[in-house]
Amino acid sequence: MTTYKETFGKLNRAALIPFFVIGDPDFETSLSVVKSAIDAGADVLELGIPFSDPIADGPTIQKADIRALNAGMTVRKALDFIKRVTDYKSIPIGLLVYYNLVYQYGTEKFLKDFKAAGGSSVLVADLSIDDSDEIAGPAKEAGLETVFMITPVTTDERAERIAEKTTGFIYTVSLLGVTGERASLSNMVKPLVTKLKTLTDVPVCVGFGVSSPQHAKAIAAAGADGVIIGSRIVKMIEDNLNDKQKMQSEISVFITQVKSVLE
Amino acid sequence: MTTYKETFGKLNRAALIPFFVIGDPDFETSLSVVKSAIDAGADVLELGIPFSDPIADGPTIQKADIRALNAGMTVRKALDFIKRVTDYKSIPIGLLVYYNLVYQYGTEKFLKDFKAAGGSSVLVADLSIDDSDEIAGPAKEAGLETVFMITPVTTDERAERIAEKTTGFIYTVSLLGVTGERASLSNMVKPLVTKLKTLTDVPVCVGFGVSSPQHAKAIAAAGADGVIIGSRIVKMIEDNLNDKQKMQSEISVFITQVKSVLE
Amino acid sequence: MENNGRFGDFGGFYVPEVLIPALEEIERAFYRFKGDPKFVAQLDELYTRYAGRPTPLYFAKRFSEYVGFKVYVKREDLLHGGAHKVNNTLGQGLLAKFMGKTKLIAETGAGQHGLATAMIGALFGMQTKIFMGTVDTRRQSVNVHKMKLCGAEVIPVAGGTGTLKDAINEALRYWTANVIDTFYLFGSVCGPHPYPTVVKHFQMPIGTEARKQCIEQIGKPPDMVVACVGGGSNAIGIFSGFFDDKKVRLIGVEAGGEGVQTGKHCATLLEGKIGVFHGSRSYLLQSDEGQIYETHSVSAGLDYPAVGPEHCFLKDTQRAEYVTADDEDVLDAFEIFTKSEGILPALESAHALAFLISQKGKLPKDTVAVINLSGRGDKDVGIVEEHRPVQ
Amino acid sequence: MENNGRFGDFGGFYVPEVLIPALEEIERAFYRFKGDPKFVAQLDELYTRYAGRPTPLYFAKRFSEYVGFKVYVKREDLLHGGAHKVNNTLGQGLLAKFMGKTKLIAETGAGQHGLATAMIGALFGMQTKIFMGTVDTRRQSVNVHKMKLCGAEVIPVAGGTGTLKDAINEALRYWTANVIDTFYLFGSVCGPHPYPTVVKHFQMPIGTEARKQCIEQIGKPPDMVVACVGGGSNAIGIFSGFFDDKKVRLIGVEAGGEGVQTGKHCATLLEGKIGVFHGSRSYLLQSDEGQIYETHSVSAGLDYPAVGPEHCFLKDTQRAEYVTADDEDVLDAFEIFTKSEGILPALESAHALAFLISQKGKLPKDTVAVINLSGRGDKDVGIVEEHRPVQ
Ligand SMILES: Cc1ncc(COP(=O)(O)O)c(C=O)c1O
Ligand SMILES: Cc1ncc(COP(=O)(O)O)c(C=O)c1O
Repeated sequence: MTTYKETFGKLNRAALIPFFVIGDPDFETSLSVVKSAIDAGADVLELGIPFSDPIADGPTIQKADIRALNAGMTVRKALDFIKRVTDYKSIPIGLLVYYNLVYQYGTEKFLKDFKAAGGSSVLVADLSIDDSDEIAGPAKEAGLETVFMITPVTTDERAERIAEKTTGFIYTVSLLGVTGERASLSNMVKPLVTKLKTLTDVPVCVGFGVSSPQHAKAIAAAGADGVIIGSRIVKMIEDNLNDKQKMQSEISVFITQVKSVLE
Repeated sequence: MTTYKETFGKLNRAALIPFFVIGDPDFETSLSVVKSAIDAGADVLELGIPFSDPIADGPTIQKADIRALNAGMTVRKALDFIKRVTDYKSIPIGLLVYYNLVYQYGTEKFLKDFKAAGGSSVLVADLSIDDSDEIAGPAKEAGLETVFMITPVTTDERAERIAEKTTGFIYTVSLLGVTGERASLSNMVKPLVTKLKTLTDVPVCVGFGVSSPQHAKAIAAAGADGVIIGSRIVKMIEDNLNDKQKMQSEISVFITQVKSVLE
Repeated sequence: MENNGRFGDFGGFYVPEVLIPALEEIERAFYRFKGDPKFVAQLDELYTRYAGRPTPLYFAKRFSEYVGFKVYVKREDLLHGGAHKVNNTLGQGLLAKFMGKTKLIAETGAGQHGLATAMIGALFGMQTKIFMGTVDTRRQSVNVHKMKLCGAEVIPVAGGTGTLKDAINEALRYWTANVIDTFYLFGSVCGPHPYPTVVKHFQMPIGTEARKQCIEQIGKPPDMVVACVGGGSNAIGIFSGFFDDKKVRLIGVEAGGEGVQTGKHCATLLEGKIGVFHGSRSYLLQSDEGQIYETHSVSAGLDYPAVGPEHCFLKDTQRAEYVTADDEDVLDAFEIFTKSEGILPALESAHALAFLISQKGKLPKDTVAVINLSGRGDKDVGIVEEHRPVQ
Repeated sequence: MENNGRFGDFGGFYVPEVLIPALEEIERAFYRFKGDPKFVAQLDELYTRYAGRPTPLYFAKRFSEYVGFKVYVKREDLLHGGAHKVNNTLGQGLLAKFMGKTKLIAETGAGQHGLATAMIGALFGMQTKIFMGTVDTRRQSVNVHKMKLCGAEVIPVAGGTGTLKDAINEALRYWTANVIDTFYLFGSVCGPHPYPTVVKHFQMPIGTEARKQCIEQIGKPPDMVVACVGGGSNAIGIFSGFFDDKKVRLIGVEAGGEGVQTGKHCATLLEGKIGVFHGSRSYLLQSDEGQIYETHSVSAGLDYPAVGPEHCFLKDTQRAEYVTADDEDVLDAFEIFTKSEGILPALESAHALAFLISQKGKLPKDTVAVINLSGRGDKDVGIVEEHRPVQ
């Protein structure tokens, strides 16, 4: 298993971080898609456990959650999935999860099992820095890194506190809103990244609305350490539910394209 | 033209008084029905001018009002109708009318024209003794008799006042309710008639719910001077709208039957 | 009768003899109990705790800005049942109870008075029958259902035009046959004496409260008081509080329907001729000969060819002014008021609002108008939707 | 945040980071304005003149006879809009105005909170968007129409189960993208801090008034206070007036739906497990793994899988008791109460009545129960008709 420090440290460019909902549209298809994304050049993976009420996500990821749940995805199976991915290739895996799933599983146990499956970091979508105690201690205990979000409306004072609590990377939300593709990139990226760089040493990654190689390039140019691409890729799953071959190849091609602009 | 005094005076029995809605179901049919009722032995006629909202009448007469109105009956034509009847035979004609029709025509003028058409008395369905001034003076002026109602709930004090104002006959309502056929006769008839006989010299006639020769006989036996039969006869019109021959003959036969029990 | 029930030459009690004792009994009871401390205390408690009196006088800021002068709204829409009707049904219902009656009947058009009667029938545990035209039972089926839920029997009246006047005809017929144990709870300031007086009495708290609230909130009576007029009970209720304030203009708004020139309206005071109907002398919509017309209004509660005799008197003596508002203007007023204040007015009450809108820009901006919001518009949403579909 | 928004271990503000500044801003404004004389005076005037506060406390004589003990009814059904919801929407709406916000959003299930928001959106002249599940927009089309008449935009939410929780999800998403000028007017004492505290504050007049009225009318506090619990706002509102009267039993009634054993219910406190949802730690109806369940109740307003954190705390500390009433018993209660009192209760409130009926003959006859009639049942007539057709 590789740590973020190693991964980001080795790269002389922004890391490419695709996001997938675990088990979308079903366990096996999801697994092959993720594997081919790795093969196509993903540096880090961001994986989400599907939840019935994903309030931080836009319609594309919401639908992916429902697909995965309908196909029988569970928290236990999701951990198994992660294990299968890390068995395939040692790659850092950041987890995106809604708190209730963690809480019901038992926070300590969940984090231990996630770590055992090969996970690297955890980001709880509906847990702000104010409640970070509920996750930060147990995560450290389990040997996991923590990821928190910073947004254009986060005050400087809060940004400092967030930076302090973050051991993995900072997930920078470049716009107001939920996940989803956007035609143009927020002009907040540059000032945000610049500010964060003064506050913290951990990698600063940018996500939400990244929809094209051009976006990725601009983010990298703004100084970000990583580019997270979610809805754009999940949409390729949605659009090709009847042709898994095409689904996989479209995603691979896209990742390859993005990778090429980052290199 | 015959007056009530003459008519009732001559009879050594209760008078038979059929009721018709003028113009039901149309002017000409109505006229022939009334004529044949006279031929069959009616002693007095009670005729009603159709009104849009006959609150003192039950469903049978209400429908007759509507039939007549739909066939174009008007107040003016109704007066004409009365003229045609009295031209045919000199018979006392009591009018039943709702006040608004009289009022719009102009009370004095209406009563004068009605008198001129050969009418004998007027009963305004929705004018109680308390408002008798609106009709009694002009009626007297026009040379018409007045008819008022007395019911089982009329107090003795009111009954006296009513008797006082009545010059034609007292219309005794033998039951609580509106016009309409009834299976059995109210047991109020006898006591009511007996009481009225002590109060007044004018003829006491009984109406509302008289539906068979047996009813008529019982009313006569109770001492009444006249029997008014409305809905039962109007129903024969309703039931034979498609066969005017039958309508006329049924009514004639019924009147003959009633007459025979009264003689 | 103790009283001839006249307002000038209007009013009276033009009914078949058989109903006279029943009316006399009600008149007698009314004069006996209306000042009786026990009756007054019980009614007061019902007004307060059951119906929700006093109702507020609300300054409609955004609507005032819209019309350009000050509009205060008497909130009868907040009453139990959603309209001023309950003032009257509580009063008459309690009277019936004090008289020892065990059964109630009432007529209804849109179902508002029927529902208000059914409600108090349940409250007092009295057997209740509501007469309602078959056209109305069909178009107001929700109110029929509510009345039944209250335990009332709804009697569909098919005769005539199947609307309010036929319901009254039939209720009168039924009453005629059942005068002894049955109390006829009449719905407006119409009909034979003593109803115009009785109903007025029970609607007077609207005006008494409104005047007091004006003094408290504005420091003086308003310049005008506006109310819709169907039978005229909500209007008499609020007008009566200001009769003595000679400078206060009293304005009654009748239903202009599709426009008085079309003949499809209920502008009884403005377009009617004097006549006698349903027991009372008043202006009436009728043919030359005196046959009563069918009327038309987008608001079922104003759809009646007669009008309270006191309004006729107020009109002829010029103490009150009467105007009309047409259906389309009323629908506009409904929409404008709802959007400005978040209060859905009954379409009846929207007639009064439509008059205010017609005065937009014509009155000095410190003019104070009080409008009686006689009911809430929940019942009318379907009708409004029919006429003005929203996307 | 100034406050951690906890009730014991319940509550908190479990939201994505992006919403924190907005919640902080509301919390700050709330603590700043809630005691501000200008704010208090304006709110008080709106409560009185717009909404119709104070609402009466009504002794339900015939219903009391039926159950065999004394039942007093807090008449929130008489409020503008027909439910206690307006207490909260006026409060938060005014807060939004004081904060300088120009846009409102809200979620709604049955449409009651949506309508109450749309109404005050019109009143304050604020642009208003209401999020509503597509299943609900279909079954509550009249409320949709009313909201539109008030000028609100109704945004149908197709995702998920198309019901209330999805409407909240979507409102939160929209808010995330529009935090700067938009105020999210939350509908019950759930959701992230400060909502449970803010909504409670604006619903507290129910309890304050009720206690005062008990003292005036009965001379003492009641033996028990009963309210239905969906999110829990009407219950907290009335309970809060009696927290210090340790002997007063506080009884919350949850929706038993088709029976808790069937799984089709919303008995969150009784059948749920603790979890974190919609920003708050509370009892939840959820799978073992923590996926949120669809819920069921005949009354749309109780149809929510979470519950206010303060109720969780009151339950665990045994200050309040929680019970359920099943759909069939609720429909019975609706019918019985309507027939005894002529007051149509909201099906939500009928849950509280059903509890009282379940106590028929079990309590000493001098027991005094106060029940919060949180809303009127006009909105539910169609649903009742579906289940219990009347001839
Ligand atoms: C809300 C409302 N306002 C007014 C009226 C008209 O009656 P009135 O003129 O007697 O007030 C009605 C009658 O149903 C009504 O429901
Ligand atoms: C009348 C009524 N009562 C109760 C509720 C439930 O909400 P709460 O538990 O927050 O009072 C609702 C919700 O729509 C309602 O409309």
